[in-house]
Parts: sequence; C-alpha cells; structure tokens
Amino acid sequence: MIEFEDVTKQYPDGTVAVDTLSLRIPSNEITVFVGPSGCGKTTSLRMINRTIERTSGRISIDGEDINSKDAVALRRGIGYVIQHAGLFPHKTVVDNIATVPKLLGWDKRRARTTAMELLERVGLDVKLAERYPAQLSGGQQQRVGVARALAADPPIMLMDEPFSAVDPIVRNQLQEELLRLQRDIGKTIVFVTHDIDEAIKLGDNVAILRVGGKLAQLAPPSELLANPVDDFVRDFVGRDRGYRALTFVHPDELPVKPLPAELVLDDAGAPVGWRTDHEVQPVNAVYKQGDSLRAALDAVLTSPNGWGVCIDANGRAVGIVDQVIVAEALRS
Amino acid sequence: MIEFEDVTKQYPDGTVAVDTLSLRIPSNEITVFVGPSGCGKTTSLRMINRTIERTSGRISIDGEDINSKDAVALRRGIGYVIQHAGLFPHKTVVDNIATVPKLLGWDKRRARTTAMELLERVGLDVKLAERYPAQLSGGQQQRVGVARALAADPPIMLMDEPFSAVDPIVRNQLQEELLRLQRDIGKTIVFVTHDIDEAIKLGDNVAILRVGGKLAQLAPPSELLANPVDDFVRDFVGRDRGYRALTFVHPDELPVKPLPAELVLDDAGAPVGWRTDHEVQPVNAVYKQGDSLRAALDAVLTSPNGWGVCIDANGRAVGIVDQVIVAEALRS
Amino acid sequence: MTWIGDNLGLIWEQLREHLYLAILPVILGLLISVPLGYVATRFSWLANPLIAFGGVLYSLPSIALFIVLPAILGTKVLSTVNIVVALTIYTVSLLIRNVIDGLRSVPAEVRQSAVAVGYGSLHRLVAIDLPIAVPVIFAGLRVVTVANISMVSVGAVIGIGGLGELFTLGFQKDFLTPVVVGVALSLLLALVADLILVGLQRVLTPWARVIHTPPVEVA
Amino acid sequence: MWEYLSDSYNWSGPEGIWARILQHLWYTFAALGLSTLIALPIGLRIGHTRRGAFLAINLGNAARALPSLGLLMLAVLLTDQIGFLPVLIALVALGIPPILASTYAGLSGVDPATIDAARGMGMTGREILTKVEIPIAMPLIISGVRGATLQIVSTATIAALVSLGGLGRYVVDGLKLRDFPQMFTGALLVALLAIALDLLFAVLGRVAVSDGLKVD
Amino acid sequence: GGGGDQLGDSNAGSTTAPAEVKSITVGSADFSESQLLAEIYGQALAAKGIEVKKKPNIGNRETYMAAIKDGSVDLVPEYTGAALAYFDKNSTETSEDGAYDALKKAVSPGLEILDKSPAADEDTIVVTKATADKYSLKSLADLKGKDLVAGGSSEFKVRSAGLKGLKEKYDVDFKNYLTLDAGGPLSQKALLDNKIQVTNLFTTQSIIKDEGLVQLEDPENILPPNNVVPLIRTDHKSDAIAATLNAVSAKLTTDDLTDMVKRIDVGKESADAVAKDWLSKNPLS
Ligand SMILES: Nc1ncnc2c1ncn2[C@@H]1O[C@H](COP(=O)(O)OP(=O)(O)OP(=O)(O)O)[C@@H](O)[C@H]1O
Ligand SMILES: Nc1ncnc2c1ncn2[C@@H]1O[C@H](COP(=O)(O)OP(=O)(O)OP(=O)(O)O)[C@@H](O)[C@H]1O
Ligand SMILES: [Mg+2]
Ligand SMILES: [Mg+2]
Repeated sequence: MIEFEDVTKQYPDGTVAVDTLSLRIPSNEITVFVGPSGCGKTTSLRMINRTIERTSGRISIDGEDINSKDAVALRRGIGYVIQHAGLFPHKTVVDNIATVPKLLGWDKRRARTTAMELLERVGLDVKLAERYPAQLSGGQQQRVGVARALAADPPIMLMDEPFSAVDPIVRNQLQEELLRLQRDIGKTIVFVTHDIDEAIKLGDNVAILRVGGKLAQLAPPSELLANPVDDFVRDFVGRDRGYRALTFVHPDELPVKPLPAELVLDDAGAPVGWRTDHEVQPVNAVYKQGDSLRAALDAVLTSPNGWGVCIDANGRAVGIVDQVIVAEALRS
Repeated sequence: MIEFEDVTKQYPDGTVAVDTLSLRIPSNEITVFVGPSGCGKTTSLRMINRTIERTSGRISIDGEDINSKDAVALRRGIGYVIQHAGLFPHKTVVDNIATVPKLLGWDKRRARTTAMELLERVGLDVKLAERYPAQLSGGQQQRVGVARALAADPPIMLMDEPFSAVDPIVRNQLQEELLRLQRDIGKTIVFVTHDIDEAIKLGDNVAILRVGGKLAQLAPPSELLANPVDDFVRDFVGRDRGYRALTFVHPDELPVKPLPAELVLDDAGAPVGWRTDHEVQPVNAVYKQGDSLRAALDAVLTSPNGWGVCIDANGRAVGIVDQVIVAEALRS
Repeated sequence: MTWIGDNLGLIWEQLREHLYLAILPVILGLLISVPLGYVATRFSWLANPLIAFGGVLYSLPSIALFIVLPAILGTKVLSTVNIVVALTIYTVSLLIRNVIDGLRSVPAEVRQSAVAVGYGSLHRLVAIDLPIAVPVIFAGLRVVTVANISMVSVGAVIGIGGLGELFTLGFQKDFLTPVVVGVALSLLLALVADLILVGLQRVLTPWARVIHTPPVEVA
Repeated sequence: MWEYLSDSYNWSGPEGIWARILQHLWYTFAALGLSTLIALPIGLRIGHTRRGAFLAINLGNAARALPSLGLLMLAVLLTDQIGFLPVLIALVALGIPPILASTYAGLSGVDPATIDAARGMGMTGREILTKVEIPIAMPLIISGVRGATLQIVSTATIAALVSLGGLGRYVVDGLKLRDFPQMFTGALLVALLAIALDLLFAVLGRVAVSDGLKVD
Repeated sequence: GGGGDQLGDSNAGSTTAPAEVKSITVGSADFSESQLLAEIYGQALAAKGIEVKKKPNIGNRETYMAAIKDGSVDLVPEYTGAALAYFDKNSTETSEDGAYDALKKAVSPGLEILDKSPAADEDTIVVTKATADKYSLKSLADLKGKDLVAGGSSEFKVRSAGLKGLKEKYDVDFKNYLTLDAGGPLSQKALLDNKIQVTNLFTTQSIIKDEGLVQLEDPENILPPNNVVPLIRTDHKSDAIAATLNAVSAKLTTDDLTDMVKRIDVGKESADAVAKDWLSKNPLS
C-alpha cells in the first residue's frame, strides 16, 4: 500500500500544486488519478518515486517512509511510464527494455531473455526487438515503454498519461492490453489521466483531484458514477453517467425469453437475421451471457425490432431480451 | 454544392490515396469525412482547394470545375483550418485573422475591424488581439484558426482534424461553438476527423471512407447508426451504437407522469431532491422538454430511484418519466 | 600607453577599415545566400551539394584566397575588393546552411496554411518563410560576422588588414602594445557587432520574445 | 601547379609534401585534442546541469572573434618563443568555441521526457550523462569537432609565419616569393586535407552515432 | 615571380612623365626602415603641397613590387643591389655605381628610379660572438662544412644574395634552413636563442652592435651594394617630385638611418615622428 499523509508540494515560484493530500493506494490494484489540467496529478505521481520531492507530509510504501531510502534505489524498484514513452532513441527496442536489469547488474543473457519475454507479453512481435524507437508507431512505442517499466518486475508501476498521445483506436487497444496484463501481474499501479472515460475503464479506484491539488473523491468507478460527492465531481464525470454506470451492473442472470420463430439461426445455432415479410434483416445486436447491463441495453437499442439476442460463450443464441426485461433489471 | 466525380489521386510513389471517389457535398451544411488513418481524408479535402492536385476525375463547385480557376484565387475564396491551427507565429492574433482580407487588398481599417468582430464571434476576448500565437492555449489557437478561415467570409470552409490536438474538455467546447457558429453563418463545411463521435455530433452528413480512398457510406448520422451498409461501417461506428442513435430520436412529447410527493421543489418550482425516510437525496437526473430520447434515458438511468425529472425551459419540474415510459417510446 | 596616445589616428583609421572590411561582406553574403538558399529549398536536391561545397570553400586558407583573387578578378593587389570578395565567399559558404535550415524550419502546418490561404510562392517567401527563418539565419549571421572580424586581420600579411596591421606593426618591433590593442579592439568590435545583431533580431522577431507559457483558457 | 605536384622530388624528403602533410596533421591534431580536452568537459557540465549556459555561450561566441593572427603574434611576444607553443595557443583558442557550443547544444537538445524517464527508472546523474545524454548528443558533439577541425586545418597555415612547417609553408613562401603555383598547391592541399579529415569524421560519426538517431 | 609579374606589367601606366602630379601614394615594405623612408618621402612631398596617401607595411619585395606595378602604390623606397637582383636575376654588379646604372636599365617599363642616396643599408650575414668563436668564423667561406642551421626570410633562401650565392660562390651547405622573417624579430630571437646560428640582417640594425654580433666578410661579393633609392612610377614622376626626393636622398646618411631605426625598434617611437624630426633637422631648402 502506498499512503499519502498530509502531503503538500509547493514549487519554488509559490505555486501550491498539491495541498495536504491524504489517500491510500491499495496494493495490487489500479488506482487512477484524474482531474482537470494543472490539478497536480503529475506532481502527486512523481512524488512517489521522488523525481519531485514533497514539501511536507509523509509518503510511505508498505508503511516505510520513502525518504528513508536512497532515491536511486527507490526508483529502480518502481516502474515509470510516461506520455510519448520517453524511450531512449539511441537504443534498440530490446536494449530499451533491458535498461533497468542492466543497471541492476543482471548478466546480459538474462536481461535480454527477460526483455524478449516482455516484448511478447505487451503484445509486440519479437521481430521488432532490433528496431529503434523512431521506427515504431506511437502505439508500439507506448507498449515498449510499458515493457521497459516492467523489466525488473517492480511491485509498483507509475503511469503518467501513458496513452494520451496515441489515436483513439490504438488507445483503446492499449487500455485493453493493460487490463489483460494486470490480470496476470497484479501490480500496484498508479495511473494518471485527464480522461474520465479512461479512468472509469481502467481504475479499480479513481481519485478525482481538483485544481490546487485537493482530493475531491476517491472511490471505485461505479460508486463515483452513482454517488458523486458534489457538483464538481458530478460535472467532471459528465453526461451519460447513468448509461455508463450500467457497465458495472452485472445482473447475475437476465431472464431471457425463448427464441421467437422470426429469428433465423445457422447450423451451429448462431443468430443470422430476422425474417420479415420480404427479407431477412441482419441481427445487429447480440450480447453475451454474463455481460453487463450496458451491453444488454445496447443490444436492445440497436436491434431493428427491439429484441436483443443473448448468445452463450460458443456464439449460440440462447434467448432474447426486450426493453421491458432490461427495465425490470434496472429497477432492482 | 461541391461534387466529386470519379476523382482519383495517385502520389508519385505509386500510393493510390483516393480511388474513383464520387460524392456530393451539399451547400450550407456540415459534411464530415471520417475513416481510419491513411484512408485519404486529408487528400480528398486538400484536392478541393488544390493544395493537392487530383490525378484524374473532376471536382466542381456549383457546377464549375475548380481547375478552370486560378489556384491562388480559388484558395482565397475557401477557408482552411487544420490541426494545430497552423497560425503564423510571427503575426499577432489580429494580423493572423486579417491575412486573407489583406491579401485581397481590403483597406487596413476594414480588415482590422472584421478581424476584431470575428475574434468575438469565435468566443475570444478582444484583449487577445495583440498577442502572438505562442501566447495562446491550444484551444484559443484553434479558435483563431477558425476566425482566420472565416475572415473573407468564404462560402466554403475546409477543416482538417481541427480539434484533435486539444484535450477532450476543450474539444467539446470547440465543437459546441462550431455548431452554434454554423447556425449563424450556414457555410458549406467539409470537416475531416477520425473520431466517429465527433463526426456524429457535427455532421449533417457523414462520409465514411475506407483505406484506399473508397467511399463506404455517405448518410446522415442517424441513418448511419441505424443502417450501416456493411460490417466495416458497423465496426467503425462502434459499440454503444444503439444508445448513441437515441441522440437523433426526438419524441415529440414524451408522456410524463405527474410529480410525485417525494420530489422536493424549491420556491421557483425547480427540483431539489428526493425525500426518503431519513434524508433528501439529490436529484442527479433531469432532462429538458424536447431533449432527445438519449437524454431522457440517461436521466432515468442516473436517478437514484429510477425516476427522471422533466423540466421546462425555465427549469421548473413538469413531470417525471420512468423506464417503462422510455421503453414505450423506444418501441415506437 | 603613450604609444596609444600617439597613434590614436592610426588606430581609428585601422578600426574603420576593419569594420568596413568585415561588415560589407556580411551584407553582400546575406544578399547572395538568401536567394541561393531559396532556390535550394525549391530544388531540394541542390541543398546538400551546396552545403558541402560551402564547406570546401570555407576550408581554403584565407591568406591564399586574398592573394589569388587579384589574379582571378583582375583587381589591383592592394585593393580592398580582394578582401571583400574573399570574405563574401566565406560568408556565403557558412550562411547558406543557415538559410536553408531556416527556410526548412517553417513548420509544415504553417506552410500549408500559407498556401491554402492563397499566398503566391514569392510572396510567401517574403511574408511568411523569411520572417520565421530569422532566428536561424541570425544565428548564422552572428557566427559569420564574428568570424569575419577575426579573419580580416589576416589581410595584414598582404598589407590590407585593418586592425591586423597593428599586429604586424607591433610584431616587427617586438612591441606588445599595438598587438594587444589590436586584439582587444577586434574582440570589442565583435562584441558590439554581436550585440547589434542580437538587438536587431529582437526588433525583427517580436513574437519570439513572448513568454511561452500559454495562459488559462478564456472560454 | 601540376608541374609542381607531379615532380616527385617535391613529394619526398624532410621538406617534401608528405612531410609537410604530416606536420600539418600533427599541428591539427595536437590543437584539436587540446581544444576537445578543454571544451568537452565544460560543455558537458553546462549541458547536464543547464547552469552557466548564458555566460559560456556568449563568451564562446565572442572568443570566435579572437583573431588567430593577432593571437599568434601575441603568444610569440608573451611566451618570448617562436615555434610550436604560440601556434598551439592560437589554434586551441580557435577550436574551443565550436566544440563548446555544439556540446552544450547537443545536451540541451535531449528530449526532457527521455531524461525524465531515465531519472524515473533510477539512473544516477552520471549514468544519465554517460548512458543517455552523451550518446544522444553525439551527432552534435561530432559536428562541433568537425567544425573545429575545419577551422584548425585551414588556420594551421599560419604556423608557417613563425618558422614552423606544415602546408602553410607553401602558402607563405609562395606569398613571399609571389610563386603562385606553389601557393595554389599549398591552398589546394590544405583544402584537400580538410575534406579528407571531414570525411574521416563523417565515418566516425556513422560509427559512433547510434542508428536509432539516424532514422527519420 | 610567376603569373603576378605579367599581370603587374600589363597594368603599368604610361611611360611618359607628366608635368604635374597632384597626389601620390607612398608604399613601404614590412620592416621599420622602409616605413621610415616612406614617411620621410611622404612628409617631404606633403610639404611641397602634394597630396600624399600612405600604404605602409605592404609586405616583402615581391609583394610591394606587384603593388607598384599595378598602380596600387606609386612610390616605394628601394635599395640598389636588392632591387637589381629582383629585376635582373643574373646581374653580377658589385660596385655602387655599377649597380645603380644597371638598375636604371633593368627596372620594368613604367617604373623609374631617382638619384641614389649616399645612405646605404647593406645586407649582412651574421653569427653570434659565441658561434664565431666556437667555429672560428670570420668570412662566409668559413661556413663551409660547419653543419650549422641558418634562418631568415623566404626570399633569402632562394636568391643569389642568399643561400644560392653561398652555395655557388662559397660551396656552403646548411644543415637546415628555418623560414622566419627578413631580419625581423623572429630571426633575431631565433639567432639569440641559438635556434639558428646564421642569419641575414641589415647593417643599419642596432642589434648588431648591441648584441655584439659578428658580420661575416664577403670576399666574393655575393651581397650587393645597397644604396637607398626611390622607385617611382613614371606616370607620377613630375619634376617637382623628383627634385624633392633627390634632395632627400642627397641629405640622408647611413648614420642617420642607423640612429633613426634604433629609435623606432628599440625606443618604440613611431616612424611618423622620427621622420618629422629628421626633416626638421635637415631642411630641404
Ligand atoms: N516546476 C514547476 N514550477 C512551478 N509550477 C509548476 C511546476 N510544475 C508544475 N507546476 C504547476 O503545478 C500545478 C500542478 O502541475 P501538474 O503538472 O502536477 O498538473 P497535472 O495535473 O499533471 O496537469 P496536466 O493534466 O496538464 O498534466 C500546475 O499549476 C502547474 O502549473
Ligand atoms: N505526399 C505523399 N506521398 C505519398 N503518399 C502519400 C503522401 N501523402 C499521403 N500519402 C499516402 O496517401 C494515403 C492517404 O493519406 P491521407 O493523408 O489523405 O490520409 P488521412 O486519411 O488524412 O490519414 P490521417 O487520419 O492519418 O490523417 C496514405 O496511405 C498516405 O500514406
Ligand atoms: Mg500532468
Ligand atoms: Mg489526415
């Protein structure tokens, strides 16, 4: 656990970037710092690895004050990923990833093997190992940045807007990969973003900061969407809040209706279309058993006839839902 | 109207960026080109003001081939806004805006007055007039870019990912302002983005291009969401398609239920909260009469008790809706 | 010290000659480099050969150039034209690189805007490209100006060297004062010229002076 | 001139062209080595700490105005010596400014995000300097040394004014005797030597600069 | 000389003397005595109402000759023997008058010399007292086979009043030759530091006496007589100018020269002031 106790940071020019901030960052989970520009997210994050020194207060990791350790040693035990990745342009991909292991004095073979493993782990082709950063796309660079931070298997990872410089499609991929990766590695991740959607998607907990470096609310995303503590949080969380909140509603089992005759199935039992008088309309809208209520609702809303098709893990249609069923689920 | 007839662009290195593209861009509306990276959006746009020359085919404005005109004269009659605004760093804001009028030989006073008017029109303080671009935030620069393009009051505006370099909050502001502005000025706007949300929000018509510069579908956004022509468009339009489509459903009048006793109102009749046994819970969720179904549904979903409050233009509560009412509206 | 007092006239004379011999080539060089650099950005295959050729010219020893030029130009051996031409050659050979770099430093989106707004190509050069290239061109201008001031004195070896003549004068007599005066005045001249250029650049580029912290968004 | 160059007698012996070239190279490399030894550490220090930049850069630029000829004569008079030492002083003064300026420029041009990343992963100041800043600044450092070489080679000609050898001998003797072929020969050889050294540094640049800094 | 000579010749002006010359440019070589003489000529002419421009310190003989040939300057102080060797490389004249007469014929078209002065500044080849004692040197002939290092100007190395003559007439070879300057500070320093043992100085230089240098005898007369003589472009030789310069030449003595050069080189006085002094003590009627 990382703990902030009354932490304040005042820059030499007088700016108070972080003001008596107290919060706990639980281990093995993703905690996201989110807030408007200039609210002190980066400052808070960087005080953890002491690339910025706090002015007052106490920051501890597992109970131990970070100032009791040598800064360089502290940093080697913490992974750090930033926007644009900050890769070393003069080193190949594999050398970039192996940087910290080499600093730690691992033998070359081992550092290299680890680097190659990580390359695959973050979803990159090992053929890219000998390329230089300038030969990679933005998304690939960002993946290398993550791999580099993971190289010495640090228990903590700090990530400062790591995905904000790539385009929305790639960003989405990177987010998915991070979640997948985290399921395997279970690090303590502190993630900074100014995008509330990203925060909600990635965070086990989300800390919303307001300008001046004050904590507005720290809670799991569902809680944040359902019960914003004040207008600032409400506004920041933004419109479609109710709809987005459905992401976190997983009705154990939505009662489905039996498949109607109009639904055309293929040989394997997968839905193909809706028979009408003249033609077969495609089934635009399916959701998987166990998906969130958001998916179910969207299937209903997308469907040409208001019926969302529920499929099982194998893609076979198992039943349909309509707005009444969803509405019922919402009520409970 | 701008018309593309079998327009092809092949770059000297052999890349076919745009392939026999035919489409019509109606006057006085916003037409958005959207598609994955490299699909030829920028190329198509820039062929209109001949900063890129087409290889074959015909592009005409109001029936007249653009090649029949002098390129420089053509450009002076077309506004052009790009990412990062591309402001002239050595000119003040007002001089930037007055560039085209001066090129057209307007007298100085008039060019300046027009520039100052435009500054206000795009939502900037006139105090910024004498600043240099480097002294503006990204969002402000983008507004100046729009003002500069509007300066000679050209009937056509080309905008190439104008808002993609600013953060999401500012981007949202800029989008709203563009829509507001367009209501006043009614230009023929061709807008390029790779963000489908932006396309749906801004476009009267959206042209989805696929890589290789082929048109996949050109339709109003509601149509696009409801009836994507193929899997490419469906995937591109993305998840939440059904929910987003509600944006375009404006039920003439959603039947509201009378205000229940639990709803606490203030003196002016505005909703304040829901009375429960121990406390008053805030009303998170209101929508305005005449809003889209999306807003109504979100109000229902957001509300702590499943009741969305409908308010009139003055903010007075006029009734409530629940999921059943919304579900009914959806069915029709 | 008395030597300085006795020879104020001479020192002043040489200082003036020095200034003239150093600055005129800078101006001529600039007038040549800008069109040349512009051509090199239009026909980009020209740029690298041009820069490389500049490098070769620059490595010709100045003494040799000073002496060879009369034979090539048909000028008189003691004519200041020789020095001016030689230094102009050096100026162009150094400055061409900065002009090209400067014109290339115009951000792509700015150039795009300028085209789209409807600037013709020459008009764009004057109104957009050159002003934006000023900082890079001036960086080069500062270096050549200072280098020229240093190089003029080599001309003393053939009898036209501005302050350089103080060096030979003192040297022949094994006499430190004129040499020190010459070196000090050269330095001073360079410093003043450099300051003037810095000032001129500030005047020419008011936009570069502004603080680069963007203010808060005013909606 | 071709006569001069094609006469094999002119090439060999203690006053032959080969000997002159070797002498010229010796002056050049001695001055270059010393300039680098002085300018590089200062440039690295300023670039790494970003302190004192203003002073160093402006002094460096002003130092370019030191007239080599005057400096040489001053050095002769002050050291009361003729020969290598005064020449070395004049040439070293010439070599320092470009190396200093480009070393500083190279270091200060390193992307702050890269340094941030290096610091964040636990590199010490020295490690950041040697593993990140210097390799990334290498192209500019080398170009500074190249610039200095070019100037030193061409100016080493003045060594001949104070009795030393080198290719300047041809230029200066040619000047005194108004023997143009000899002088042309000298000037041409100096220029050729400069080009050769420049190519050498270009090759060195290819070897010493990471491929990662060359891709566009 | 090479191409420069031809170029200079082609630039030479008309060969007929004009009746009146309003302005004249006086040049000088890159050593103190030449500058002094140029100052004296200049001030004397200025006193006669002629506008005088100065181009002091042009360089060595080869350089200022190119300048006078192409009209960059109109008048320089010269020395009979040395100038003769320049214009006629094969000349063997050893007498004062012979050299003067030969020079008169040998000068390039467009140039003329005026009357020679009794003042002379001979080339001399010197060694230090220590060297002279060590190798028992009295005459140039004694240098033969001594394995010494010589030094001096570029031109001393190649002309007959220099290494060439030493080799031909005395069969002297040196171990090495350092190219320094024409009797200037470099040569003096090198000699006193024993970097070179033999060098070429001029008889008016005070260092010879002050340092007790030994002038080696020249029985074969390789060093020519060297009377001071004005070299002038014909197109600038009016009667008035010729008369003034001839008057200067008539008054000037070798002792005067020696004194004045010492004041400049050792006393660090300016040539300008020393010349003015001499003219005021020696009014030219
Ligand atoms: N070195 C510094 N000196 C002075 N003020 C600074 C410094 N660094 C940051 N600040 C100020 O401190 C405040 C917080 O900065 P910080 O970078 O932590 O914000 P942030 O939340 O990361 O913002 P963003 O979303 O723009 O990255 C801002 O007002 C900023 O201007
Ligand atoms: N000057 C050029 N020479 C060669 N190919 C080019 C050139 N400009 C663009 N292309 C290629 O043409 C295709 C279309 O490019 P274009 O810039 O129009 O795409 P875009 O849709 O605007 O993409 P993005 O969303 O990345 O801006 C791409 O494959 C691109 O690589
Ligand atoms: Mg930040
Ligand atoms: Mg594009």
